[in-house]
Amino acid sequence: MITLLDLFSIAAISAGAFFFFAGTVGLLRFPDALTRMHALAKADNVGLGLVALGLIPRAESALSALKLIVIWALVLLSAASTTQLIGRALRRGRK
Amino acid sequence: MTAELGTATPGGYLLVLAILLPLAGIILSFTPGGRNAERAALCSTPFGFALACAIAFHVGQGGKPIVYAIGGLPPPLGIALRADGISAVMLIAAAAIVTAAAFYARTKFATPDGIRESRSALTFWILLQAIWAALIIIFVGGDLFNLYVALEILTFAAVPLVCIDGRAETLAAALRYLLFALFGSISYLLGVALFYGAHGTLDISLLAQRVQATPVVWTAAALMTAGLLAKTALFPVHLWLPPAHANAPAAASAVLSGLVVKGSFFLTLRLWFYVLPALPTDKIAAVLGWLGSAAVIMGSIVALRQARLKLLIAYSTVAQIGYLFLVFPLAAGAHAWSAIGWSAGLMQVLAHAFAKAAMFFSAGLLAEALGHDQIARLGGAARALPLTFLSIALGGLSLIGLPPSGGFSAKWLMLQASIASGQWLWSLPILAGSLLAAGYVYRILAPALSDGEVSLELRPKRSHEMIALALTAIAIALGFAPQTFFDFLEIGHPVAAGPP
Amino acid sequence: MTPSVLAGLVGATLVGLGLYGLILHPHPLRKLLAFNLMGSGVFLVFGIVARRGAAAGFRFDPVPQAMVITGIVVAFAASALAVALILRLSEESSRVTLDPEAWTKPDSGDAK
Amino acid sequence: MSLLPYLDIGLALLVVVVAVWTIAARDLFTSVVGYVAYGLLLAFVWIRLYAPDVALTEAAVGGGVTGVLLITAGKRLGARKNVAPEAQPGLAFRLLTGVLAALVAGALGAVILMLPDPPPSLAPEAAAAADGAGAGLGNPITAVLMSYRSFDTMLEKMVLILAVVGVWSVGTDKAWGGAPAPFRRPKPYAPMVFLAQMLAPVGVLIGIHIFWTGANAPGGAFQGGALLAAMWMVTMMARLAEPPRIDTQRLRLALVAGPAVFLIIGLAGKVVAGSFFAYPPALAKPIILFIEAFMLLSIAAALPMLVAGPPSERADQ
Repeated sequence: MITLLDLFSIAAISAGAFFFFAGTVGLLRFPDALTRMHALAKADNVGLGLVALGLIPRAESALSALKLIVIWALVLLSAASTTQLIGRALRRGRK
Repeated sequence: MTAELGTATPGGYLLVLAILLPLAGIILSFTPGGRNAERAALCSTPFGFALACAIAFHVGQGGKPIVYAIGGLPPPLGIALRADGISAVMLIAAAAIVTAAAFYARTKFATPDGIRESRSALTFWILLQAIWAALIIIFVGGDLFNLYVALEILTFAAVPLVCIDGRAETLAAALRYLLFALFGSISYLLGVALFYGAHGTLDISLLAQRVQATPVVWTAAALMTAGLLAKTALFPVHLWLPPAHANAPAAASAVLSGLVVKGSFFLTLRLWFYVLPALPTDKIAAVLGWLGSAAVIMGSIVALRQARLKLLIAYSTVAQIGYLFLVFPLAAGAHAWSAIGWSAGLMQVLAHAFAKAAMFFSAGLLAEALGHDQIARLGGAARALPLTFLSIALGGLSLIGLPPSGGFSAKWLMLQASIASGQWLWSLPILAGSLLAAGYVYRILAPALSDGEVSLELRPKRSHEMIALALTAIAIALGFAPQTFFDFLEIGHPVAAGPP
Repeated sequence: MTPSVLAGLVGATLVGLGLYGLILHPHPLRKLLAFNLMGSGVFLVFGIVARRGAAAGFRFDPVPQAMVITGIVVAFAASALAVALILRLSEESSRVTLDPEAWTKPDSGDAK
Repeated sequence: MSLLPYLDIGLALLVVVVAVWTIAARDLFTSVVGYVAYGLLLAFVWIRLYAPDVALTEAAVGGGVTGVLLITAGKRLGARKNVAPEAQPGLAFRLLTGVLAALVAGALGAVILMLPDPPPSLAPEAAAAADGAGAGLGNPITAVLMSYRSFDTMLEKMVLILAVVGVWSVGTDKAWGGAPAPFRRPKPYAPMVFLAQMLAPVGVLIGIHIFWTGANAPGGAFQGGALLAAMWMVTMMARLAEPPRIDTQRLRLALVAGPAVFLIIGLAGKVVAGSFFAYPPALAKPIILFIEAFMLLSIAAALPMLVAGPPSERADQ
């Protein structure tokens, strides 16, 4: 018995998985480190966000739903910071 | 599951106290820091010696091992501590040598005036207590994983002592030692995992009842033995030992050579004689015996070729460790001669511990007095430093195995066991090792006794010479050990207690 | 093939790989990495022992798992000590090597 | 029919491939990076073995903190460039080692398949004891660590102190008492500062949460302490905090707090509960949480000090 919420979950998680896939293709196909990082960070942020969104209706309690959101926020934060740091390391390396 | 019968025997609580005393010493050394480290070590070692004697008293009085289940929880879920005859004797030996090392090191590792705390002093005193604590756990531990943690404490305490003076040479020696020791620990731990997977317990006495000769048990035993051999520096995995022991400060060398390698050897004994007495171990015992024989010959020959006194003594440790492993073929099974082999092995452990500690102490005094430890330049040194050389000569006597000494008793008993058991082949390395040892001891004494002028940079303290001499006196006195002493060593020994 | 058997085989492979690297790599930091690899293989063996011991309503035997936690912390402490030694050795000397021959100076008998 | 077995096989292959890469990589730094990735993958394996406590520890200590340690070391060694490429061992030696390693791995694999069935287990004993001495701890691993095998746990905390002493002792005499070198030499960098400011409060909260729930759910002092340690390290990397001088009493107290409290309560157990390291059943849970709180502090202090290395003469400049 598939409810509307299930459909929503399937759609959101599938969309998230697509973004991950696109990000991975980008990682493999883009020519240099900066563009690869761009593909990875952007796609992963959106992809993980969609997966988390899809899982929220399936969470057991409000607290676990909140945890999902916190996880996404933490990944956003770390992805943003690490891409900055790696980018700077790259720029210094080129000079 | 409250306290069942048998969770603690009279005097069992002493085992916990004996372990907690040096641990408390470490904590008190570290937290206020500074000179407290030295004070804590010097105060706790005599107390520890008294505790070890009390434990021996209880073991001897009851005539059976004393046991303490920590937290009142008996194995398999809890951890038990057990002290039998050999534990009690080793506890006393360890306490005596650590106490001697502590008082010997007072001048070299005193915190200099005017500063609150110095690197080498704080490190030395904390690590000395840590070595001692680890050894106590190794001697009384009854649980294989608990013993793993103790082995790691021993590693973490021994390695930084090697490079305490910070020269590149000693750092490299310490790093090699660390890598060998880590390999040893992880290999041991893998064996522990397999033992647990096969029998659901790590308690030594429970395992002894449950083990059977299955491939899992053989693999576990092989892995643990390989790890322990790397830590004991048995030939051919001995290469880390000479640079590490020869470059450490004398007080540390004495403890490393006299005691630390005996810790992992003790666990090898525990493994084969206490966990696996039910297994047919003839072939393994023969392999260990061959490796030991090779160590005796190789170690002695390389010792003969050393130019530096401390390196010579360190290679002699490699050789003397070889003798220890002859105990496996000579004490196997439940024959009349097994008990002789067993006594011989333990006597060798004790005699070497005291003699070698004294020799390293003396070599340290010598190096400080002369400013070098080149054997070729020792001419006339014996006349200038008679007491120091008396210790070296008497220690050497025990290493060679000349009567009367502990070393003589050990080697004599080994010969007896090898002939009584019909394994006369083992008497060859024993005799060859003695001849070679006579050679390298002569190499030290001959130039020192010859004529020559030496200039002393520093006259060694009389108290330091007396500490070394006292330890050699014990090594000699072991040669007069009465039969009751050997009976005491048999307390709790499974082969003696049960059927073959 | 159950996950625990699979993990056990992975553990055995890791022990072999680690042993190979530990013996063969000349650089001490590479040796340390190999040691850690070997260590994690050993911990996996504990892990499958724990998983197989599922009983009495537990999905695992807690005792080996607790041992792994202790083991991981100890292995980390060992790595830290080794790294400190390697870095100091590289400061003190122009060569980071464990080759005993490199340190044998036959005529330096001076006690320091 | 489920996908899970295939995922398991894929994960296993991935772990082995990354491990081979770590060993086979030509370059030191590549190998270090491979090892860090390997540590994170291993956490998934632990989840599949129903070992969330171990997975948390592996991710935090095995992958995380060890990763920082090794990457820092690899970078410093790489910068010094004095790691002369040594003569590679000869082919015969390589082959021999390979055969030896393969033999060990093969024997071990075979023996693992031979482990007895039904497997022995202490789970029933632990379940039975959980009503008594385990005393109300919902997480059996915490019960093992803090009650049945508390002696091991206390000794392991002593190992951490000794490791700190060992790491410090590798420094120079002149530097003794000073602070370890800062985590990053250059000036603070804005994104790092931003990360530390955002992450540290959340991380500390999560760390304390993991410690607190550890009595009943996966987690505990180890995992919580490792997280707190990581947050302190992030703060130090952003230069929002500097490594403390090693002779400060506050640091020393924090380092010994865990084992010291453990030791005192263990001694008191003889008087209060009749046996060393026993707890009175009614009070077991609060006492265990009390000890764990101090252990949390000690771990959070010890791990960053181990990564920071010995005191440095340049730290004060």
